[in-house]
Amino acid sequence: MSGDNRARLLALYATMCRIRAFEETALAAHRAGEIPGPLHVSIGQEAVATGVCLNLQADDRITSNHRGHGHALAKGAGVAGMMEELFGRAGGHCRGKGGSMHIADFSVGMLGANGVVAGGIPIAVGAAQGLRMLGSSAIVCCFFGDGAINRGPFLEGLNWASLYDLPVLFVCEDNGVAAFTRAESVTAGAGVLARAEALGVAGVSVDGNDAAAVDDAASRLIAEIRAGGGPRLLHATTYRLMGHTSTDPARWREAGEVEAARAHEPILRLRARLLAEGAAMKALDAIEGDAWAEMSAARSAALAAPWPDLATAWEDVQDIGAAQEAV
Amino acid sequence: MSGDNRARLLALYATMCRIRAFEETALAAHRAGEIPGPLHVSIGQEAVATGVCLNLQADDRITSNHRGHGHALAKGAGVAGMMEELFGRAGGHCRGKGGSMHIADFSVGMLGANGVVAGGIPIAVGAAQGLRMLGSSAIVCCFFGDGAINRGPFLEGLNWASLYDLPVLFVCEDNGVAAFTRAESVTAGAGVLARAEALGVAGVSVDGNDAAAVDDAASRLIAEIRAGGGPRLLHATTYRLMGHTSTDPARWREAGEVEAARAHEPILRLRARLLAEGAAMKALDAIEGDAWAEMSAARSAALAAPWPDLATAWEDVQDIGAAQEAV
Amino acid sequence: MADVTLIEAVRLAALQEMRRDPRVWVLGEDVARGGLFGQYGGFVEEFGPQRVVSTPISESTIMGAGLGAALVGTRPIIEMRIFDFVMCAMDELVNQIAKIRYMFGGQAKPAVVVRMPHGIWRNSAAQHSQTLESWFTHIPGVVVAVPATPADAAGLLVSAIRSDDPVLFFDPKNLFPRRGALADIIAPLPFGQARKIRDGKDLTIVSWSAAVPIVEEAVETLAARGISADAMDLRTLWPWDEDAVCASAARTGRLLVVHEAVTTGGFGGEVVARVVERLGPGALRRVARLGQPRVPVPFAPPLEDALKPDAAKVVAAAESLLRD
Amino acid sequence: MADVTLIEAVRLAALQEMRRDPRVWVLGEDVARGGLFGQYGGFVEEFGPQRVVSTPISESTIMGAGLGAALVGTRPIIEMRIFDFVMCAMDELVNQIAKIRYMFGGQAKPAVVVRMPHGIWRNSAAQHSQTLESWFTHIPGVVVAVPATPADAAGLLVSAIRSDDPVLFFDPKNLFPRRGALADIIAPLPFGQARKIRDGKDLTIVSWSAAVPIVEEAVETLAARGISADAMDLRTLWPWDEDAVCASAARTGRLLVVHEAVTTGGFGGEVVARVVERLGPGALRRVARLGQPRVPVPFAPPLEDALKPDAAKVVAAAESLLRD
Ligand SMILES: Cc1ncc(C[n+]2csc(CCOP(=O)(O)OP(=O)(O)O)c2C)c(N)n1
Ligand SMILES: Cc1ncc(C[n+]2csc(CCOP(=O)(O)OP(=O)(O)O)c2C)c(N)n1
Ligand SMILES: [Mg+2]
Ligand SMILES: [Mg+2]
Repeated sequence: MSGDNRARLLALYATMCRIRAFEETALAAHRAGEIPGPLHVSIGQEAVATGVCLNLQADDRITSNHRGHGHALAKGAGVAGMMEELFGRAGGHCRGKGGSMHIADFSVGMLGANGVVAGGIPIAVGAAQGLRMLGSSAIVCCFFGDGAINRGPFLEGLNWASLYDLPVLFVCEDNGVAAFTRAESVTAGAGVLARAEALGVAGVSVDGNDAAAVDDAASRLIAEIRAGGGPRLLHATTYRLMGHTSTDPARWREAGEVEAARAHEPILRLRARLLAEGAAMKALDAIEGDAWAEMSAARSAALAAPWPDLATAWEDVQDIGAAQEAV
Repeated sequence: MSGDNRARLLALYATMCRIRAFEETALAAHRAGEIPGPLHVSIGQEAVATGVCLNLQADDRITSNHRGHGHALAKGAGVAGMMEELFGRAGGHCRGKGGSMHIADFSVGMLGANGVVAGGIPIAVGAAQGLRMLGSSAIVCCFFGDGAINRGPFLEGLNWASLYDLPVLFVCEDNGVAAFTRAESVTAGAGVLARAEALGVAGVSVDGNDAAAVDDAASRLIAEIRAGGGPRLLHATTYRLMGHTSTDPARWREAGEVEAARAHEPILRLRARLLAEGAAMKALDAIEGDAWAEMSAARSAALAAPWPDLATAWEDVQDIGAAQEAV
Repeated sequence: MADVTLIEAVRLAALQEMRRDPRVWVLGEDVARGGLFGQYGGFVEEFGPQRVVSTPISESTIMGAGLGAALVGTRPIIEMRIFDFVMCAMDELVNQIAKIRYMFGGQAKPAVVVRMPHGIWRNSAAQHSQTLESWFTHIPGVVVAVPATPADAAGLLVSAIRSDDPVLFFDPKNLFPRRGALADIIAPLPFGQARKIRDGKDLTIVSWSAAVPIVEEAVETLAARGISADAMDLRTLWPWDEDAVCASAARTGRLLVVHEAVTTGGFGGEVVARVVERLGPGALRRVARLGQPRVPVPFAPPLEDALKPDAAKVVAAAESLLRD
Repeated sequence: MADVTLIEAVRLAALQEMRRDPRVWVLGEDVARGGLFGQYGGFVEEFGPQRVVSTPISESTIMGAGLGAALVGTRPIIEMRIFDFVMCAMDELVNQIAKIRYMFGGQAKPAVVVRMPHGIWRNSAAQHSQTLESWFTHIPGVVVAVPATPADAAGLLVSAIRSDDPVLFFDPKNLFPRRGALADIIAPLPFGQARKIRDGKDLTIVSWSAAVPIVEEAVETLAARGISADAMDLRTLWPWDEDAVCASAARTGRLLVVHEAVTTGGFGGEVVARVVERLGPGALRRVARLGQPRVPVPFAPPLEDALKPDAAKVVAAAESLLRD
């Protein structure tokens, strides 16, 4: 293993650990009543966001869905602002107005999670079109789940990106389930790649629990996109270890299903590979420990952080005709 | 040529002549100020509706789009009620409330034209689902244009039909243009068949200006559907000889384009074939003459027919909470 | 007679109707798993997957397919999961379902029920908290139900399922745990009849859906302060009980409309305008509306609380109405 | 100064702004062919297909892509062709565009203009005739413009394009041939300022969009009968000129709101409610609204005419308001 490659694997490992630690910490905080509202965690799916975003540059943009913590972190969103946002605090990236489902950090090109399935797809293609118009060479990466490919915007957005040759990487995070319903019971045909292909968007499938494989695939597709090849799609198969939301026990799963899946989860897998390839266990433990420490500190900080000033509730609506706070 | 086949071709010829005569008559009436509102004619595309509907039974249903006269006539809608509807008269199928764009005749299973592109697709799949639930063996045929395949309902509806194995024949009438924009400039990928295939819906392409070919293809697909094979798609290429609406000169077309297309129009083609295969010119002329006489009589009748009573404007809204006419 | 939660009451109502009429069925995401709120719990086991159809995430087609199925004679319950997602199905609802009977001159009656759990609920933020019921009062062709109690929700749902009109049924998300009595056989409750919350003479308070418990609480406080409010729950917004509201307002001369929706463009404006048109301004002393300001629903609990109507705001508004 | 039609005025306004600011562009069906009404005639020749983008029939994505392009700093004009098709793009408009600035705590201002030619036009029937402008006054985050004259339409469109807020711009289909004076350099017209149609003292008439010419005609008839109406055109519904309306209503004591939209749930209710809230019922003698009944727009000319507000109905309503 070359040193370069080792460093890249370690970078993947570190980001995945940070996503996992962030979400486990958030889950604990949610259970403790510190975080209000719905919380969708991507535990088990970290390799996708991580492998893809490692190939993005600072001015590239991403759009995300309801399960967006990993995408945001991998794109470089500030942890303090993210944790405070989940807690609804003044220092959140969205000033406490969005919460988990609307996490966004425009300063790093994270154009927002979305509470509407497939909602990010048209936004992504438009962002790419706008960037080109402005003479930028940045690209846009659009994350969505397997559930989103049954909504109209999937067809419209891919047709659009293909038509205008837009620099968009579509990433379908296929965890085989949409909310409480198995993907195969609601998705006809040969799958997302075939759909994309039929719309003029070439793509590849990848084991989405293998961070290095995702990294490789994304890097190839993104190179094609940057070379002016138009949009591409990455189909990453993965597994959602938790329920749909933090409060969903997902009892409909078959006995043993989740346990079996744990054996393939991306962090353990990359860790095993790194160890097999000679990485020091201590170094890996340190990475993991740092991640947990970082997130735990972020939790404490968020818990101690001030609530938004009530007057801010009236701000950020619009410039013209903004509602006035009753005095 | 067998007698059976000859009879079938003559039936196709007769229906096409009736559609052509209906629409030419309506166009003339529109130009004369007798028909209000927008009018979308399918002149040049008659073979598609005709060839498909010849294979439908009385209790089969169809849904249509904004260009629905041909579909309605081919499914057996009453001419007097259609013409009166275009004229906005009391005796119209929709009591004068719908007009050309909302022509419907439920008594023959014509569930309505639609002013919204792709609007008929979800209705068709739902109708098929409902029919199955009621134990009916009827099928549903859903007509739409090439423009409709870029709207979300195309993906959603085909996925749905495929998923639930619904008895639906999707018919894409591909005249190569949507309003004033060429299909190829707004449609990416390999086309409607590839899109359908990717959604689990098998289909075939056919020369949509060859009524006999459409008839053949539709008959095969419909047999598969009736045998429980689930949905199918028929892709019929054709040409719109007129502008988008009755008032659109379609000046953007290339010089000679329309003239060239006239040589391939379906009625002349079938007529030439019938003559070549020994049909009597007089018989064909009689069919054509009858069609024109029928439509001309319908025009006169519609023009003389009473307007709807003003009180009917308040009817057919809803049972509960219907608005009351001010007295 | 049982004491049940609102969500159980609507489950029982739909269950009763599906047992009564084999043409009734339900389609929507996860409904074969009982639905997001358990409102279809046990349905698939009893009626099978043909009548309890868990669908893809395809709101346009959920709505449009429901319409198509109604056009051939079935009676679908179209489940939208959360109100806000109906935005993905507005063409099918507003351009198709609401207009098809009229456009086709009465050839078809689209007998669908569209269920849309709505309202501000557990800090779900701007995309999962909307209350736009007033929009649909503006759309000819549909009936609009906004119940607030288990018995009303169940009775109106029974009426909705039996009605040939498309009924937009707003399940009140925030009131799902609310308990109340429910008859063993759920009778259909007619649309357009308000329910009296409290008799009074000093002012009229009109509300619906999630605003009802707020008003219930406020009228107790007001009573304790010697103010007697005549308060009612409209239960349906189209048709709505103009007669009851006008009669009360004519007696009290003071009208307060309370709803969770944004005040501007909300149905409170319609209520006020109608009452003033019918009675004449001279019959009234003061009128006011209380709703959400024209601001999206924020996520942070203190912000959400600050903007949302509550009992204290109702009391304050009522007291201010009485100060001439 | 030129004398131009309304549709030419808005063409010139968009042209001026596209010349001024290279970040402005337009997307929608057939816009590179000049648009359905010629409102983009000559644009593609001048600005090229990158800035004048003829799109597929994909309303969701036309709207959503416009938003995405705004989020990275361009200023799209999103053309919906006919208002009714916005029903295919409501998620993108209401759940995304209107809320994104707020949900993201001000990180982005979606500077889009959404153009939606609306209204009853040439017997186009129920799916091509809707006037639902009141809906959007109920949605925080957006500005709502409903001009009725060439100069107002042009001036408001310039403001809309320059504004960082999402502006919903209702091109009045039926008034496109209406002529009027237009300055050579079109100045931005501020939102929220009503335009006086006629000064008067007997009653206040408020209108907008397609109702304006009706009111113009009616006030002449009324004047001939000795009734002096104080009539105004709101021009924008959010923000709207409460002060002007209240001042006039306070003077005349009689308020009539006229709009083409269905009366129930229309913005007339908001106007009436707000005026009565602000002035108190005691300041008024009579109020009324005149709009379309709660019936879809029918196709047949006599039916359409029977339901649609017209000058005779305005005159009748005004006269009845004066009969105490
Ligand atoms: C348009 C729309 N319909 C329904 C929902 C409710 N919903 C939220 S997430 C979800 C499942 C999404 O599945 P998928 O896209 O596969 O993402 P995953 O949750 O598996 O990561 C559903 C149905 C929604 N948010 N938006
Ligand atoms: C959702 C929607 N968008 C736009 C329109 C306006 N429109 C009416 S017909 C048409 C072109 C449709 O093209 P196609 O589906 O190919 O049918 P054709 O007219 O060619 O028969 C358009 C854009 C519409 N009716 N509905
Ligand atoms: Mg999934
Ligand atoms: Mg076409």
